[in-house]
Order: sequence, then C-alpha cells, then structure tokens
Amino acid sequence: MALSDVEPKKPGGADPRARMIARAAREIAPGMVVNLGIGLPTRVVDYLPADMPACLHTENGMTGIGPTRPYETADRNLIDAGGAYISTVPGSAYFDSVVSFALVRSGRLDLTMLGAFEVARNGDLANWKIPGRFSPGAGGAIELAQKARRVVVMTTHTDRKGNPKLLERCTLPLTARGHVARIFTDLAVVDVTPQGFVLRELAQGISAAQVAGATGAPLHIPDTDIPIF
Amino acid sequence: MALSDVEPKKPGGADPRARMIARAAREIAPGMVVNLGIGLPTRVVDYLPADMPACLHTENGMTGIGPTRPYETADRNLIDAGGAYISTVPGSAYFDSVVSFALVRSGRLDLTMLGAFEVARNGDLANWKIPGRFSPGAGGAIELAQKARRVVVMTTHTDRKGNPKLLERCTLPLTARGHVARIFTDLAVVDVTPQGFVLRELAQGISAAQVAGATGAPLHIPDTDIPIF
Amino acid sequence: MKLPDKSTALEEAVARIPDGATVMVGGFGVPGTPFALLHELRRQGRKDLTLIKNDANEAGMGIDHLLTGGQVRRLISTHIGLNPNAVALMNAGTLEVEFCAQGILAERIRAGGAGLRAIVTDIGADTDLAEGKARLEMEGQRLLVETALRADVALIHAAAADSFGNLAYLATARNFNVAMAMAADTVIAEAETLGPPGCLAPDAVHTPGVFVDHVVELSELSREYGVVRR
Amino acid sequence: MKLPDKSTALEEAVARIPDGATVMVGGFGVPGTPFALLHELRRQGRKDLTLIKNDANEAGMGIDHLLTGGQVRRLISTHIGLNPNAVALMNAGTLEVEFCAQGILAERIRAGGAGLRAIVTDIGADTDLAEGKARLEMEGQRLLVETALRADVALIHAAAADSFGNLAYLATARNFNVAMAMAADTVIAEAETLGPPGCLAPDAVHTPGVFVDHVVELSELSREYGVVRR
Repeated sequence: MALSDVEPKKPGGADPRARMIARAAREIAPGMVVNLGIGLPTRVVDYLPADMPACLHTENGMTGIGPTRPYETADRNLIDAGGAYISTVPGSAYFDSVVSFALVRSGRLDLTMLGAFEVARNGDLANWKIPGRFSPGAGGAIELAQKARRVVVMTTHTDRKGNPKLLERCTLPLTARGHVARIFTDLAVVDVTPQGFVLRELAQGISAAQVAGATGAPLHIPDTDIPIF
Repeated sequence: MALSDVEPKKPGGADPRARMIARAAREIAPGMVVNLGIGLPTRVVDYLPADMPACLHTENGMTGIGPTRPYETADRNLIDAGGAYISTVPGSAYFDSVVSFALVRSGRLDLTMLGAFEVARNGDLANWKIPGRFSPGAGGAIELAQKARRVVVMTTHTDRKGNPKLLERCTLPLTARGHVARIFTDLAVVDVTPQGFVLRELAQGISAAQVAGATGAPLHIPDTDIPIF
Repeated sequence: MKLPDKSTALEEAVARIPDGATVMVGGFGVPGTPFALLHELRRQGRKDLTLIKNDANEAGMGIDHLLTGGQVRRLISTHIGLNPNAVALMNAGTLEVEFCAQGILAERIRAGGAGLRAIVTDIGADTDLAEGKARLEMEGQRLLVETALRADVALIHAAAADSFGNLAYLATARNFNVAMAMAADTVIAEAETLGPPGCLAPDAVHTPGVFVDHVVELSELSREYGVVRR
Repeated sequence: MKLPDKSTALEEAVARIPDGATVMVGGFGVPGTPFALLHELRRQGRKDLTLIKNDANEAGMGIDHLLTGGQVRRLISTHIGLNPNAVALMNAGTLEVEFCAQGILAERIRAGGAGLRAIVTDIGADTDLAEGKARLEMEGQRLLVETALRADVALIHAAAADSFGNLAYLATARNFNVAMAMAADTVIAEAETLGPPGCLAPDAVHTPGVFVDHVVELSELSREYGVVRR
C-alpha cells in the first residue's frame, strides 16, 4: 500500500486516548528522526500529516515507517517493534538489529516516545519489570530512554486500579535514570523540570485539580492560561 | 569476465617464483576458505583449477574471488587487497571491512598465505615495520596471522642482498607470535615444527645444502627422499 | 574455483544440534523466525537447551513449542511480554530467563560473531541490568563490560539463499539473523527459495555464505509464516 | 510523512570542515575513495587535519594531495606502503602516523558509530601495537581495550544515493565507507548518481540515510576514479 492510500487520522474525537495520541503526534517537528515505542506510542504513526518531513524509526530494523496496514493488505515481513503491520514511504531502508541500535546509541535519534509503568518527578522511568508478577523485559527501551536526544512518555495518567503512574519516586526497577522530559497522558501534558512535574496542557473537559489529584507527586500549575488539547 | 574465460596458469616453467606460487596453490584443499595476502600470495588465484571447490577471501571485502583481469576488462570497483583487478565466480559476495575481519577473527578462515620480512624457527612473523626505513603498516596481516586456522608464508628465501629471511629469531617488530606453520620459498618448502625448521620439499635444481646455507637457523633435513617441486 | 555446496535436508541439519546445546534463534516477532527448523527441533525432542532469541514469540508459535514442551532450561532474551506461557514458566521458576537490553544483546552476539571478547558500554550501567557485570572506568565514567556471546548452533530464516549459503532477507525479517549467522560454531539457515551460486547478486547478499554451514530449502511455508490476526 | 532532502552542493558541504578537524575518509585503494570531496578539501586549503583512512592512496591520488600539501598533521591508518610520499613524510617526522591492525581500525570506527566506548580483543595483544593501550584480563588472558573512534566529519563515496542519504556501494568500494558513515558528527557522501527517495530498494540500501547529513551528486567522474595502469 502506497502512502497516498492512507489518510492520516484526524486529531480530536471523543476518545481521550485518541486525543492523547494526536497531541503527542504534534511533538514531532520537521526534520526529526523519531522512534515510537511499543504500545500506545506506535499508534502515533497514523496521526502524522503526509507532507511532514520526518523519519520514523522502528528498532526491529527500519527507517521511513509509513502508516499501519489492515490485515488484508499486510506484508508478513513488515512489522513494527510492537508487531503491527506497517507500510513504507519513498526512501525507506531496512537494516538489522545491530545497525538499528547503532543509530539509537550514536545519537541519531532526535526523539523517542515510550510507554511507562511509572515515571518519577526527576525523570526516572520504569517500564520493564514488575518483580514476580509481570516482567516482559525492556526490549529496546533502555537504549531508547538513555540515548535519544529527547525522551517523552505516553501513558494513561493512572493504572487500571486508578493508582497514579506519575510518582515522587519510582518503586519498580528502572529503565533509565532522569531522562524523561515530558509526559503525554489522557488527562494532561506534564513536563519534568528541575522543580518536578509542571502542568503544560489539559485534555478537553479535564481540570487542573483533577490532574493534580491523579498525580502521585506535587504538580506545579502555572498561573498562565493552560492550553486545551 | 566470467570464470570460464580465464584458464588457470600451469605449474612449472623455468621461473622459480612461478614454480613457488604454483606449489603454494596446491596447499589449498577442497572446501577451504582461504585468504591470500598482498604481494606474492595474491598471485596464487591464477594457479587454481576451475573445478576446485574452495572460497577465496580478500580482506577489502569479498568472498569468491575469481582470476585476475587484464586492464582492458577490469572493473574499476573490483580489486583485491593488493590493488590487482580480479573477477567474480558464481556465488561471490561483497561486504564491508567490518564484516571482512569478523570472518577472519571468528575462525571462518581455514588458511592464509602471507608475505614476510622475517620468519623465525618458532613461527614468529615480521612483515610490517622496518623502523626508520620502511614501515608500510600491517594492513590485515595481524588478524590474518593470529586467527587463520593455518598460517603459511610465501617469500623469497633471502632478501635482495642475499641475507636469509628464515631466522633463529626475528629482529623486526612482530606481526604475530608463533603462528606460522609452513614457508614456501623459491628454494624450498620448509615446515615450522617444535624442533625448528624442517625441509619438506626442494625446488627443481636446488640442493638441501643450498637451502641450509641460505637459512639463518638450523634446518633439519629428513633422511627420506625430499620431493621436488 | 567453484564454491562448495552446503544444501542439507531439514532433518539432517537439525540432527546436528545435541542435547544441552546453546542455540541462537533469529527473528523478531514472526518475521525472520525459522519456524520450520524450530518445528523439527521440537519433533526431534532435544532437551536442556539454552536459547538466545530477541523474544519468546507468541503462544502456540515458534519457540513457544520448545518452552511449553520442557525442552528449554534457559532463555536469554530482551522481551517476552507477548508470550504469557514464557512469563508463567519464568514466574514458576521452571524457565531461567536472562534479560538483556535489546541493542546490547545484538552487540554481544555481533561481538561473538566478530571474534571480539567484549564490548564496553554505558547502556544500563546505572540500572539493575548491570548486576554481576564487570566494570571498567574510562574518562571518569563507570562503564559495563558486556561479554561476547557465541552459540553452538544458530538457526536462521532467509527469504532467498544460494547453495553456498549466501543469504538475503526481506524487510524487517533481517533483524537478529545477520548477527546470529556469524556467531555460532554451526550455522543452519532455512530459506524460502534456494538457488545455485550466482542466483543472488554479490552486492545484494546480506549474510555472506562463508559464515553458513548448512542451507535447508523450505518446501512450503506453514501457516505460522503468514500474517497474524490478533 | 516524507523524508527530508539532504542534497548539498560540493563546495558548501566541504565548507563545513573546519581547520583542525578529524576527518574519516572512506576507500581501500581506489574503490570507494571520495576523490571529489578530497579535491575540494585540497582546494579550500583546510589545515592541521587528522585523517583516518585505511591507506594513504598512491602518489598523486586522493589524500596524497592533502599529505604533500601540508594539510595533514596526523594520519591513523593500516597500510601506507603504496604511497612513498606518505612513508617519506613519516620518516621525516613531518607526518605523525598511528598504525592500527586493519580489522581493529574497522572495529574501532564501528564502535564509534555504534555508540560503544570500546571493544575488548586479543588482536595484537602480544605485539608492539599494544603499547600504551589499556589492558583487561578475562579468563586468564591479557586482552586489549581498543577505544572507539569518532570523527568530526566522514567523507564517503557511494555509487548511488537518494536525497535522504540512503547509499549503495558497488563491489569492493564498500570497504570502510559503511562504518565511517556511522561514526562522524557530520557525514558527507558523494554519489555517482543521486535520485529521489524510492530510487533505491529498501532491502538494497547499504548505509541508511539516517546516518548521512549531506549528499553531493558528482557531475562527472575524474580520471582518478578509473582503472589504474601500473
């Protein structure tokens, strides 16, 4: 399927997750090389404008990811790191896992978006191990979180039980220390700063107080107008 | 130029160097992966039978070397490590310098033939540095001499001034310690053994005494018939 | 010269894997996984294996058959989250799992294939993954010495091969196959098509045949090689 | 998405190299040497360079112009025996030369390109080449820690490129270009042909464009690129 067959999804709609993904997609600036982590971040690919000059990387061995494909037109050999069937753009390149992480570690990645079990106010990230319960392994997250020039997280603001995922301090084994710069959730955009979490944007229909209440660490709320996404 | 266009050169003839190269070519057994060092060894490629099942490697990035080409039909992009224009065989593969030496160091090379400034009776090899005079650098010789399963040397028995190159001990900086197993010269085939140099074969018209006289260390001469090449 | 012929029957190639072997298995998800070689390894019932593989496939596919069949003692991997059987066996203590950062697993295998002894890196140096690993200080930074990995056998899936063992992969099926095909004492590649030497352009070879010991032609592709509907 | 355009004019690309820069130069003999970029570097007269290159080309070709022009302070190389000018400059003490084993030079560059800090190897550990290098003991063996190499700029020659910087090489012109194209802060590639994205098949790309900063199309190939009659 050529790029032109696939229309990028429109931002907005009622689904808070879709709004979060659409907002995160706007984080990608022209010229960037970007890795989308498995889970919610990989879905960003379908929210990018067709004329955006940017390069998406998937760690299983490709630059120049195009939109995801339905099963009917999927290429069995062409997946992203999360197993979704993707497409190419003109200028895509395939390579092996060794080259793929050479790219990550040598500083060619401008931005990565990762999922999270926990994020701490100092930028620590935990997303690979819940001892004795569920330890999927880190996959490529350790290198991505440690080496991308900018690391952002995309996650629901709370876990399934309603517990906050943005914390004073991570309780789980860390993926990387102090590298997370920004967090996109279904409730808000929150920055990690030397002073801790700072509220930057609010999801439609959500109040700053709601975000603060769902956050497990102090949330600084600027006096200025908070944009809505 | 396809393989079939090129006839392998015949052994023998009056030229002692050509006879040495032809003899060394017979060291290559079916199934071997072989690297030919720059200088005299690379010329072995033109002395191998067309039906020999073997794989020649050149460290600048190729397996499946075919015979050398004259300038008229040379491919400007296809050389061996010594700069000679070569050809392909069906199944040749190109790769980069990194992969080329991965092959060498990981033990996939059955045999290498190298040039020498000096070889010692304990198998030490010096072929890269004559301090203050001529230090070309080792190129790939250090890995080749240290990692090929079998290391043989091809050299004139003496230097231009008539000084022996097979010595009690190397005087020049070493390329590798104790790895040379056999030496092909214009005078003889000499093995490196725990007891030192042992004469195995003689060039046509050369006596064992002549070889011993041109060798800078004791040469053991077996009591049995010495084959002539 | 002509290049040696390494084409081998499936059963004969897999019979070279002994009990207790360390086996590298290519693939990242479905693409590049040597399902046919794994099925034959399941059928021949080899025991006490150590597997090195990026992931644990999904339940009912690939190495899951070896894991649930009790053939695997130890798994070195980066991510097993898509296979609940693997997670359950690990949690039950039946399967020993060593996790690596993905790019470091790739580099350790590559180092083995390149005849190096170790690599020195800052990746994961300040996380739990550093536990028990040798340290080295360079320019005031505490780095990890990550040792090279080699295996007795590597199982590789290629799209196309020639009888000398030159291999070409398609799209994201390349993944760990390239490094693993260099890092084992015996390298067995299955290929969707197998032709005579010369069927692959020399510039288009992804794995030079000099690294490969046996090439197995796949007569047909089982369902597992297809698109997965989730 | 569409991929960014990195096509650049020859003069503008080379102008990014400052005096005192460390510059990696691809090529092994003639194949893969970026003669046009080197000529422009000669013309622009940059000084005090450190070059990293497998060999010193031959007299009157490639980096020989920079060496004899007094533009190079230091050369890291594996073999300079085919260029008597380089040997003479070294013997005269005018040119500082650091010799590396060829595969170790390749690995040190690759390590730089792969974001590693060093590799650990037994190559040359018992020769003069080990002098001054850090040691590490593993399993009773004294090994060398060979540090990663990076450069300010890498100069690459490709047969074909697209405007995103994806590169393909021909035959033995691949050599050091692949590793160097990953190991510099600014990577400049000259290409015999330059097309729009999509002109190279994704499976046939040898250097992914993501590593390349500038692509220069060669309008014609000078005599140096041809067959050398000796």
